Amino acid sequence: MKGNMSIEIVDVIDTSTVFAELSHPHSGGICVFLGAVREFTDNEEVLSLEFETYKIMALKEMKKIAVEASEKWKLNKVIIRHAVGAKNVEEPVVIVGASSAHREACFIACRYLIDTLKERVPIWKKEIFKNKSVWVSAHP
Amino acid sequence: MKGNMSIEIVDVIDTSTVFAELSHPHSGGICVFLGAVREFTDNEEVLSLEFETYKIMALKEMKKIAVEASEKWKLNKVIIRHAVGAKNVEEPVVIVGASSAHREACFIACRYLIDTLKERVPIWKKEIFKNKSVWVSAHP
Amino acid sequence: MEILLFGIAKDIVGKSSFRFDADDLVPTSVSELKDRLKGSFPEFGKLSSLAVAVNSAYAEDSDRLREGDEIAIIPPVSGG
Amino acid sequence: MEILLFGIAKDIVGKSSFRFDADDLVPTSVSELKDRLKGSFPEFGKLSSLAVAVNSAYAEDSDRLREGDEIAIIPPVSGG
Repeated sequence: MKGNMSIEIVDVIDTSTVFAELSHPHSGGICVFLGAVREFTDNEEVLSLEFETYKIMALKEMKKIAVEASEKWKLNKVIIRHAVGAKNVEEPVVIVGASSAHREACFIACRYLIDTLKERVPIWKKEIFKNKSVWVSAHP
Repeated sequence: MKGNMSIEIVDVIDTSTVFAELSHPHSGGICVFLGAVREFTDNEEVLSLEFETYKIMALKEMKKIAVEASEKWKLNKVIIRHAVGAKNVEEPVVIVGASSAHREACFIACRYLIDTLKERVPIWKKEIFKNKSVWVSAHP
Repeated sequence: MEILLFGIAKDIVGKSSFRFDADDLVPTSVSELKDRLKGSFPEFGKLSSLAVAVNSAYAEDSDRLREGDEIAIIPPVSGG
Repeated sequence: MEILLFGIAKDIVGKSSFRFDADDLVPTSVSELKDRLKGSFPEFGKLSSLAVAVNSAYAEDSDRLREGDEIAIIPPVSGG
Protein backbone atom coordinates (compact mmCIF):
# COMPACT_ATOMS: atom_id res chain seq x y z
CA MET A 1 0.00 0.00 0.00
CA LYS A 2 2.72 2.50 0.87
CA GLY A 3 3.80 2.89 -2.74
CA ASN A 4 0.20 3.79 -3.50
CA MET A 5 0.03 6.78 -1.16
CA SER A 6 0.70 10.33 -2.19
CA ILE A 7 1.19 12.65 0.80
CA GLU A 8 2.21 16.22 0.06
CA ILE A 9 2.26 19.81 1.22
CA VAL A 10 2.27 22.09 -1.81
CA ASP A 11 1.94 25.75 -2.72
CA VAL A 12 -0.85 25.17 -5.25
CA ILE A 13 -3.20 22.19 -5.60
CA ASP A 14 -3.68 20.96 -9.16
CA THR A 15 -7.11 19.29 -9.26
CA SER A 16 -6.86 18.17 -12.86
CA THR A 17 -4.75 15.04 -12.22
CA VAL A 18 -6.26 13.64 -9.04
CA PHE A 19 -8.59 11.06 -10.61
CA ALA A 20 -5.81 9.75 -12.81
CA GLU A 21 -3.60 9.49 -9.72
CA LEU A 22 -6.25 7.51 -7.82
CA SER A 23 -7.11 5.24 -10.74
CA HIS A 24 -6.30 1.55 -10.27
CA PRO A 25 -7.37 -1.55 -12.23
CA HIS A 26 -8.93 -3.04 -9.08
CA SER A 27 -10.80 0.15 -8.14
CA GLY A 28 -14.43 0.50 -9.18
CA GLY A 29 -14.86 3.58 -6.98
CA ILE A 30 -12.90 6.76 -6.34
CA CYS A 31 -14.07 9.32 -3.79
CA VAL A 32 -12.41 12.73 -3.51
CA PHE A 33 -13.06 15.63 -1.14
CA LEU A 34 -11.78 19.10 -1.91
CA GLY A 35 -11.80 21.90 0.65
CA ALA A 36 -11.83 25.43 -0.75
CA VAL A 37 -11.92 28.99 0.58
CA ARG A 38 -15.45 30.19 1.29
CA GLU A 39 -16.43 33.82 0.88
CA PHE A 40 -18.20 34.16 4.23
CA THR A 41 -17.63 32.97 7.79
CA ASP A 42 -20.49 33.76 10.18
CA ASN A 43 -21.75 36.29 7.63
CA GLU A 44 -18.48 38.17 7.58
CA GLU A 45 -16.68 38.53 4.26
CA VAL A 46 -13.38 36.68 4.10
CA LEU A 47 -10.78 38.35 1.86
CA SER A 48 -8.32 35.45 1.96
CA LEU A 49 -6.89 32.70 4.10
CA GLU A 50 -3.30 32.11 5.10
CA PHE A 51 -2.04 28.65 5.92
CA GLU A 52 1.13 27.80 7.73
CA THR A 53 2.43 24.41 8.80
CA TYR A 54 5.01 22.58 10.84
CA LYS A 55 5.90 20.71 7.71
CA ILE A 56 7.95 17.75 8.93
CA MET A 57 5.35 16.87 11.55
CA ALA A 58 2.39 17.58 9.24
CA LEU A 59 3.73 15.15 6.65
CA LYS A 60 4.26 12.50 9.35
CA GLU A 61 0.72 12.93 10.68
CA MET A 62 -0.77 12.87 7.18
CA LYS A 63 1.09 9.65 6.48
CA LYS A 64 -0.14 8.11 9.74
CA ILE A 65 -3.71 9.00 8.76
CA ALA A 66 -3.31 7.41 5.33
CA VAL A 67 -1.89 4.24 6.92
CA GLU A 68 -4.72 4.13 9.47
CA ALA A 69 -7.31 4.44 6.70
CA SER A 70 -5.60 1.66 4.73
CA GLU A 71 -5.72 -0.58 7.79
CA LYS A 72 -9.39 0.14 8.43
CA TRP A 73 -10.60 -0.28 4.82
CA LYS A 74 -9.28 -2.07 1.73
CA LEU A 75 -7.95 0.83 -0.36
CA ASN A 76 -5.91 0.67 -3.54
CA LYS A 77 -4.74 4.30 -3.56
CA VAL A 78 -4.79 7.24 -1.15
CA ILE A 79 -4.01 10.92 -1.65
CA ILE A 80 -3.69 13.60 1.03
CA ARG A 81 -2.49 16.97 -0.22
CA HIS A 82 -2.64 20.30 1.61
CA ALA A 83 -1.76 23.76 0.37
CA VAL A 84 0.09 26.46 2.31
CA GLY A 85 0.46 30.21 1.84
CA ALA A 86 -2.21 32.76 0.94
CA LYS A 87 -5.41 31.47 -0.70
CA ASN A 88 -8.29 33.44 -2.17
CA VAL A 89 -12.00 32.62 -2.36
CA GLU A 90 -12.68 29.39 -4.36
CA GLU A 91 -9.03 28.36 -4.33
CA PRO A 92 -8.41 24.75 -3.23
CA VAL A 93 -6.89 24.31 0.22
CA VAL A 94 -6.89 20.56 0.72
CA ILE A 95 -7.67 17.51 -1.37
CA VAL A 96 -8.05 13.98 -0.02
CA GLY A 97 -9.14 10.88 -1.89
CA ALA A 98 -9.22 7.11 -1.89
CA SER A 99 -9.97 4.39 -4.40
CA SER A 100 -11.34 0.94 -3.64
CA ALA A 101 -13.07 -2.01 -5.29
CA HIS A 102 -16.54 -0.86 -4.16
CA ARG A 103 -17.88 2.58 -3.30
CA GLU A 104 -18.61 2.04 0.40
CA ALA A 105 -14.92 1.85 1.37
CA CYS A 106 -13.74 4.86 -0.61
CA PHE A 107 -16.57 7.10 0.68
CA ILE A 108 -16.02 6.25 4.33
CA ALA A 109 -12.23 6.40 3.98
CA CYS A 110 -12.39 9.80 2.27
CA ARG A 111 -14.51 11.16 5.12
CA TYR A 112 -12.07 9.71 7.65
CA LEU A 113 -9.10 11.31 5.88
CA ILE A 114 -10.51 14.84 5.99
CA ASP A 115 -12.05 14.57 9.48
CA THR A 116 -8.83 13.24 10.98
CA LEU A 117 -6.64 15.70 9.10
CA LYS A 118 -8.65 18.56 10.60
CA GLU A 119 -8.24 17.13 14.10
CA ARG A 120 -4.56 16.31 14.11
CA VAL A 121 -2.39 17.69 11.34
CA PRO A 122 -0.32 20.71 12.46
CA ILE A 123 -1.57 23.26 9.94
CA TRP A 124 -2.94 26.65 10.98
CA LYS A 125 -5.38 28.85 9.12
CA LYS A 126 -5.70 32.58 9.56
CA GLU A 127 -8.82 34.25 8.20
CA ILE A 128 -8.17 37.71 6.80
CA PHE A 129 -11.18 40.02 7.06
CA LYS A 130 -11.35 43.67 6.04
CA ASN A 131 -10.46 45.03 9.48
CA LYS A 132 -8.97 42.08 11.34
CA SER A 133 -7.42 38.64 11.06
CA VAL A 134 -8.17 35.59 13.18
CA TRP A 135 -6.39 32.28 13.79
CA VAL A 136 -9.25 29.82 13.28
CA SER A 137 -10.24 27.64 16.29
CA ALA A 138 -7.54 29.16 18.50
CA HIS A 139 -10.01 30.28 21.16
CA PRO A 140 -13.05 28.47 22.60
CA MET B 1 -30.36 25.87 -7.95
CA LYS B 2 -31.42 24.58 -11.36
CA GLY B 3 -28.90 26.72 -13.21
CA ASN B 4 -26.27 25.14 -11.01
CA MET B 5 -26.92 21.57 -12.11
CA SER B 6 -25.06 19.80 -14.87
CA ILE B 7 -26.80 16.60 -15.99
CA GLU B 8 -25.33 14.81 -18.97
CA ILE B 9 -24.92 11.54 -20.82
CA VAL B 10 -21.64 11.59 -22.72
CA ASP B 11 -19.38 9.31 -24.72
CA VAL B 12 -16.27 10.11 -22.66
CA ILE B 13 -16.02 11.60 -19.16
CA ASP B 14 -13.42 14.34 -18.79
CA THR B 15 -12.37 14.32 -15.13
CA SER B 16 -10.03 17.29 -15.39
CA THR B 17 -12.70 20.00 -15.17
CA VAL B 18 -15.07 18.64 -12.56
CA PHE B 19 -13.72 20.54 -9.54
CA ALA B 20 -13.76 23.82 -11.45
CA GLU B 21 -17.36 23.09 -12.46
CA LEU B 22 -18.38 22.43 -8.85
CA SER B 23 -16.52 25.44 -7.43
CA HIS B 24 -18.67 28.18 -5.89
CA PRO B 25 -17.76 31.14 -3.66
CA HIS B 26 -20.12 29.84 -0.95
CA SER B 27 -18.79 26.28 -1.08
CA GLY B 28 -16.13 25.24 1.43
CA GLY B 29 -16.52 21.57 0.44
CA ILE B 30 -16.74 19.63 -2.80
CA CYS B 31 -17.27 15.86 -2.82
CA VAL B 32 -16.98 13.84 -6.03
CA PHE B 33 -17.47 10.14 -6.69
CA LEU B 34 -16.14 8.52 -9.83
CA GLY B 35 -17.10 5.00 -10.89
CA ALA B 36 -14.63 3.21 -13.16
CA VAL B 37 -14.30 -0.16 -14.83
CA ARG B 38 -12.77 -2.79 -12.57
CA GLU B 39 -10.59 -5.58 -13.93
CA PHE B 40 -12.29 -8.40 -12.03
CA THR B 41 -15.85 -9.34 -11.09
CA ASP B 42 -16.10 -12.37 -8.79
CA ASN B 43 -12.50 -13.24 -9.73
CA GLU B 44 -13.31 -13.34 -13.41
CA GLU B 45 -11.37 -11.05 -15.72
CA VAL B 46 -13.51 -8.33 -17.32
CA LEU B 47 -12.31 -7.31 -20.78
CA SER B 48 -14.62 -4.32 -21.09
CA LEU B 49 -18.06 -2.99 -20.24
CA GLU B 50 -20.74 -1.76 -22.58
CA PHE B 51 -23.32 0.76 -21.47
CA GLU B 52 -26.56 1.56 -23.17
CA THR B 53 -29.30 3.91 -22.06
CA TYR B 54 -32.84 5.07 -22.67
CA LYS B 55 -31.47 8.56 -22.96
CA ILE B 56 -34.53 10.81 -22.67
CA MET B 57 -35.72 8.98 -19.57
CA ALA B 58 -32.23 8.64 -18.07
CA LEU B 59 -31.70 12.41 -18.27
CA LYS B 60 -35.11 13.01 -16.66
CA GLU B 61 -34.36 10.60 -13.81
CA MET B 62 -30.88 12.07 -13.29
CA LYS B 63 -32.42 15.54 -13.07
CA LYS B 64 -35.04 14.34 -10.57
CA ILE B 65 -32.26 12.88 -8.43
CA ALA B 66 -30.30 16.16 -8.53
CA VAL B 67 -33.43 18.10 -7.55
CA GLU B 68 -34.19 15.67 -4.71
CA ALA B 69 -30.64 16.03 -3.37
CA SER B 70 -30.94 19.83 -3.55
CA GLU B 71 -34.17 19.68 -1.58
CA LYS B 72 -32.69 17.41 1.08
CA TRP B 73 -29.41 19.31 1.57
CA LYS B 74 -28.23 22.85 0.91
CA LEU B 75 -26.08 22.44 -2.19
CA ASN B 76 -24.55 25.12 -4.37
CA LYS B 77 -23.72 22.93 -7.38
CA VAL B 78 -24.50 19.40 -8.51
CA ILE B 79 -23.07 17.28 -11.34
CA ILE B 80 -24.34 13.93 -12.59
CA ARG B 81 -22.64 12.63 -15.70
CA HIS B 82 -22.76 9.11 -17.12
CA ALA B 83 -20.87 7.62 -20.03
CA VAL B 84 -22.26 5.23 -22.63
CA GLY B 85 -20.63 2.90 -25.15
CA ALA B 86 -17.70 0.55 -24.64
CA LYS B 87 -15.36 1.20 -21.69
CA ASN B 88 -12.10 -0.49 -20.80
CA VAL B 89 -10.54 -1.18 -17.40
CA GLU B 90 -9.84 2.05 -15.43
CA GLU B 91 -11.97 4.18 -17.76
CA PRO B 92 -14.52 6.41 -15.99
CA VAL B 93 -18.15 5.35 -16.27
CA VAL B 94 -19.97 7.81 -14.05
CA ILE B 95 -19.09 10.93 -12.10
CA VAL B 96 -21.33 12.60 -9.53
CA GLY B 97 -20.51 15.51 -7.27
CA ALA B 98 -21.89 18.24 -5.06
CA SER B 99 -20.56 21.38 -3.42
CA SER B 100 -21.83 22.95 -0.21
CA ALA B 101 -20.82 25.38 2.52
CA HIS B 102 -19.67 22.60 4.86
CA ARG B 103 -18.45 19.08 4.16
CA GLU B 104 -21.25 17.11 5.79
CA ALA B 105 -23.82 18.07 3.13
CA CYS B 106 -21.65 17.43 0.08
CA PHE B 107 -20.52 14.00 1.34
CA ILE B 108 -24.01 12.76 2.10
CA ALA B 109 -25.45 14.28 -1.09
CA CYS B 110 -22.72 12.71 -3.23
CA ARG B 111 -23.48 9.30 -1.75
CA TYR B 112 -27.19 9.84 -2.37
CA LEU B 113 -26.55 10.80 -6.00
CA ILE B 114 -24.65 7.63 -6.85
CA ASP B 115 -26.82 5.26 -4.77
CA THR B 116 -30.03 6.60 -6.30
CA LEU B 117 -28.62 6.70 -9.82
CA LYS B 118 -27.79 3.00 -9.54
CA GLU B 119 -31.32 2.21 -8.35
CA ARG B 120 -33.36 4.19 -10.82
CA VAL B 121 -31.62 5.57 -13.89
CA PRO B 122 -32.33 3.48 -17.02
CA ILE B 123 -28.78 2.59 -17.98
CA TRP B 124 -27.69 -1.00 -18.59
CA LYS B 125 -24.23 -2.45 -18.26
CA LYS B 126 -23.00 -5.55 -20.04
CA GLU B 127 -19.82 -7.18 -18.77
CA ILE B 128 -17.70 -8.66 -21.53
CA PHE B 129 -15.63 -11.64 -20.38
CA LYS B 130 -13.36 -13.79 -22.50
CA ASN B 131 -16.01 -16.40 -23.31
CA LYS B 132 -19.32 -14.74 -22.47
CA SER B 133 -21.11 -11.48 -21.81
CA VAL B 134 -23.61 -10.74 -19.04
CA TRP B 135 -26.19 -8.00 -18.48
CA VAL B 136 -25.37 -6.99 -14.90
CA SER B 137 -28.12 -7.48 -12.28
CA ALA B 138 -30.58 -8.83 -14.83
CA HIS B 139 -31.12 -12.09 -12.95
CA PRO B 140 -31.53 -12.74 -9.22
CA MET C 1 -48.61 0.91 -30.22
CA GLU C 2 -44.81 0.80 -30.26
CA ILE C 3 -42.79 -0.67 -27.40
CA LEU C 4 -39.11 0.23 -26.93
CA LEU C 5 -36.71 -2.40 -25.64
CA PHE C 6 -33.37 -1.97 -23.89
CA GLY C 7 -30.59 -4.10 -22.42
CA ILE C 8 -31.52 -7.71 -21.86
CA ALA C 9 -35.12 -7.01 -23.00
CA LYS C 10 -33.77 -6.26 -26.44
CA ASP C 11 -31.81 -9.54 -26.42
CA ILE C 12 -34.87 -11.54 -25.28
CA VAL C 13 -37.13 -10.19 -28.02
CA GLY C 14 -34.33 -10.00 -30.58
CA LYS C 15 -34.98 -6.39 -31.62
CA SER C 16 -34.97 -2.88 -30.18
CA SER C 17 -38.71 -2.26 -30.53
CA PHE C 18 -41.91 -3.97 -31.59
CA ARG C 19 -45.53 -2.96 -32.32
CA PHE C 20 -48.95 -4.07 -31.27
CA ASP C 21 -51.06 -3.36 -34.34
CA ALA C 22 -54.71 -2.46 -34.27
CA ASP C 23 -55.66 -6.02 -35.22
CA ASP C 24 -53.63 -7.39 -32.27
CA LEU C 25 -55.17 -7.29 -28.84
CA VAL C 26 -53.45 -4.05 -27.78
CA PRO C 27 -52.73 -4.07 -24.01
CA THR C 28 -54.56 -1.32 -22.14
CA SER C 29 -52.58 -1.25 -18.88
CA VAL C 30 -49.01 -1.70 -17.69
CA SER C 31 -49.86 -4.96 -15.93
CA GLU C 32 -51.55 -6.31 -19.05
CA LEU C 33 -48.46 -5.42 -21.10
CA LYS C 34 -46.20 -7.22 -18.60
CA ASP C 35 -48.41 -10.30 -18.65
CA ARG C 36 -48.42 -10.36 -22.45
CA LEU C 37 -44.62 -10.08 -22.53
CA LYS C 38 -44.14 -12.88 -19.98
CA GLY C 39 -46.61 -15.01 -21.93
CA SER C 40 -44.81 -14.56 -25.25
CA PHE C 41 -41.27 -14.57 -23.84
CA PRO C 42 -40.95 -16.60 -20.63
CA GLU C 43 -37.44 -15.18 -20.11
CA PHE C 44 -39.07 -11.95 -18.86
CA GLY C 45 -40.44 -13.91 -15.91
CA LYS C 46 -36.92 -14.85 -14.84
CA LEU C 47 -35.56 -11.28 -14.49
CA SER C 48 -34.83 -9.69 -11.09
CA SER C 49 -37.46 -7.06 -11.86
CA LEU C 50 -39.45 -5.73 -14.78
CA ALA C 51 -40.63 -2.13 -15.05
CA VAL C 52 -42.44 -0.17 -17.72
CA ALA C 53 -41.94 3.49 -18.54
CA VAL C 54 -44.73 5.54 -20.07
CA ASN C 55 -43.66 8.81 -21.65
CA SER C 56 -40.20 8.38 -20.13
CA ALA C 57 -41.29 8.05 -16.49
CA TYR C 58 -41.73 4.90 -14.40
CA ALA C 59 -45.36 3.70 -14.53
CA GLU C 60 -47.44 1.77 -11.99
CA ASP C 61 -48.96 -1.60 -12.87
CA SER C 62 -52.42 -0.03 -12.82
CA ASP C 63 -51.53 2.83 -15.21
CA ARG C 64 -53.43 2.89 -18.51
CA LEU C 65 -51.68 2.75 -21.86
CA ARG C 66 -52.90 4.99 -24.67
CA GLU C 67 -52.08 5.06 -28.39
CA GLY C 68 -49.39 7.68 -28.86
CA ASP C 69 -47.73 7.09 -25.49
CA GLU C 70 -44.00 6.38 -25.62
CA ILE C 71 -43.76 3.01 -23.91
CA ALA C 72 -40.53 1.28 -22.90
CA ILE C 73 -39.65 -1.98 -21.17
CA ILE C 74 -37.16 -1.35 -18.36
CA PRO C 75 -35.29 -4.48 -17.28
CA PRO C 76 -33.17 -4.28 -14.09
CA VAL C 77 -30.99 -1.16 -14.38
CA SER C 78 -27.24 -1.37 -13.77
CA GLY C 79 -25.73 2.05 -14.33
CA GLY C 80 -22.80 3.41 -12.36
CA MET D 1 16.84 23.92 24.33
CA GLU D 2 15.07 25.47 21.37
CA ILE D 3 11.28 25.68 21.14
CA LEU D 4 9.53 26.15 17.77
CA LEU D 5 6.39 28.27 17.60
CA PHE D 6 3.58 28.22 15.03
CA GLY D 7 0.32 29.99 14.30
CA ILE D 8 -1.06 31.97 17.22
CA ALA D 9 1.79 30.74 19.46
CA LYS D 10 4.21 32.66 17.28
CA ASP D 11 2.04 35.78 17.58
CA ILE D 12 1.80 35.43 21.37
CA VAL D 13 5.55 35.15 21.88
CA GLY D 14 6.37 37.50 19.02
CA LYS D 15 8.86 35.23 17.29
CA SER D 16 9.03 31.84 15.58
CA SER D 17 11.30 30.18 18.16
CA PHE D 18 13.00 30.81 21.48
CA ARG D 19 15.65 29.12 23.64
CA PHE D 20 16.00 28.06 27.23
CA ASP D 21 19.69 28.50 27.94
CA ALA D 22 21.70 26.41 30.38
CA ASP D 23 21.55 29.17 32.99
CA ASP D 24 17.72 29.29 32.69
CA LEU D 25 15.71 26.66 34.52
CA VAL D 26 15.31 24.34 31.53
CA PRO D 27 11.93 22.48 31.68
CA THR D 28 12.35 18.71 31.96
CA SER D 29 8.85 17.57 30.98
CA VAL D 30 6.05 18.56 28.61
CA SER D 31 3.82 19.64 31.49
CA GLU D 32 6.59 21.77 32.99
CA LEU D 33 7.12 23.44 29.60
CA LYS D 34 3.39 24.19 29.30
CA ASP D 35 3.28 25.64 32.82
CA ARG D 36 6.31 27.85 32.11
CA LEU D 37 4.70 29.12 28.89
CA LYS D 38 1.40 29.92 30.61
CA GLY D 39 3.29 31.65 33.41
CA SER D 40 5.28 33.87 31.07
CA PHE D 41 2.48 34.41 28.51
CA PRO D 42 -1.00 34.20 30.05
CA GLU D 43 -2.51 34.19 26.53
CA PHE D 44 -1.53 30.51 26.25
CA GLY D 45 -3.98 29.75 29.05
CA LYS D 46 -6.84 31.17 26.98
CA LEU D 47 -6.40 28.87 23.96
CA SER D 48 -8.86 26.07 23.15
CA SER D 49 -6.03 23.58 23.58
CA LEU D 50 -2.27 23.51 23.83
CA ALA D 51 -0.15 20.59 22.68
CA VAL D 52 3.58 19.97 22.49
CA ALA D 53 5.39 17.95 19.86
CA VAL D 54 8.68 16.25 20.60
CA ASN D 55 10.67 15.16 17.56
CA SER D 56 7.67 15.95 15.35
CA ALA D 57 5.15 13.71 17.14
CA TYR D 58 2.51 14.65 19.70
CA ALA D 59 3.87 14.24 23.24
CA GLU D 60 2.07 13.39 26.50
CA ASP D 61 2.23 15.80 29.47
CA SER D 62 4.39 13.30 31.35
CA ASP D 63 6.97 12.89 28.54
CA ARG D 64 10.51 14.02 29.38
CA LEU D 65 12.34 16.69 27.39
CA ARG D 66 15.98 16.17 26.53
CA GLU D 67 18.60 18.52 25.12
CA GLY D 68 18.72 17.91 21.36
CA ASP D 69 15.00 17.07 21.05
CA GLU D 70 13.11 19.08 18.45
CA ILE D 71 10.35 20.66 20.52
CA ALA D 72 7.36 22.57 19.11
CA ILE D 73 4.35 24.30 20.59
CA ILE D 74 1.16 23.18 18.81
CA PRO D 75 -1.76 25.58 19.31
CA PRO D 76 -5.23 24.43 18.12
CA VAL D 77 -4.83 23.14 14.56
CA SER D 78 -7.14 24.37 11.81
CA GLY D 79 -6.09 22.76 8.55
CA GLY D 80 -8.54 21.75 5.84
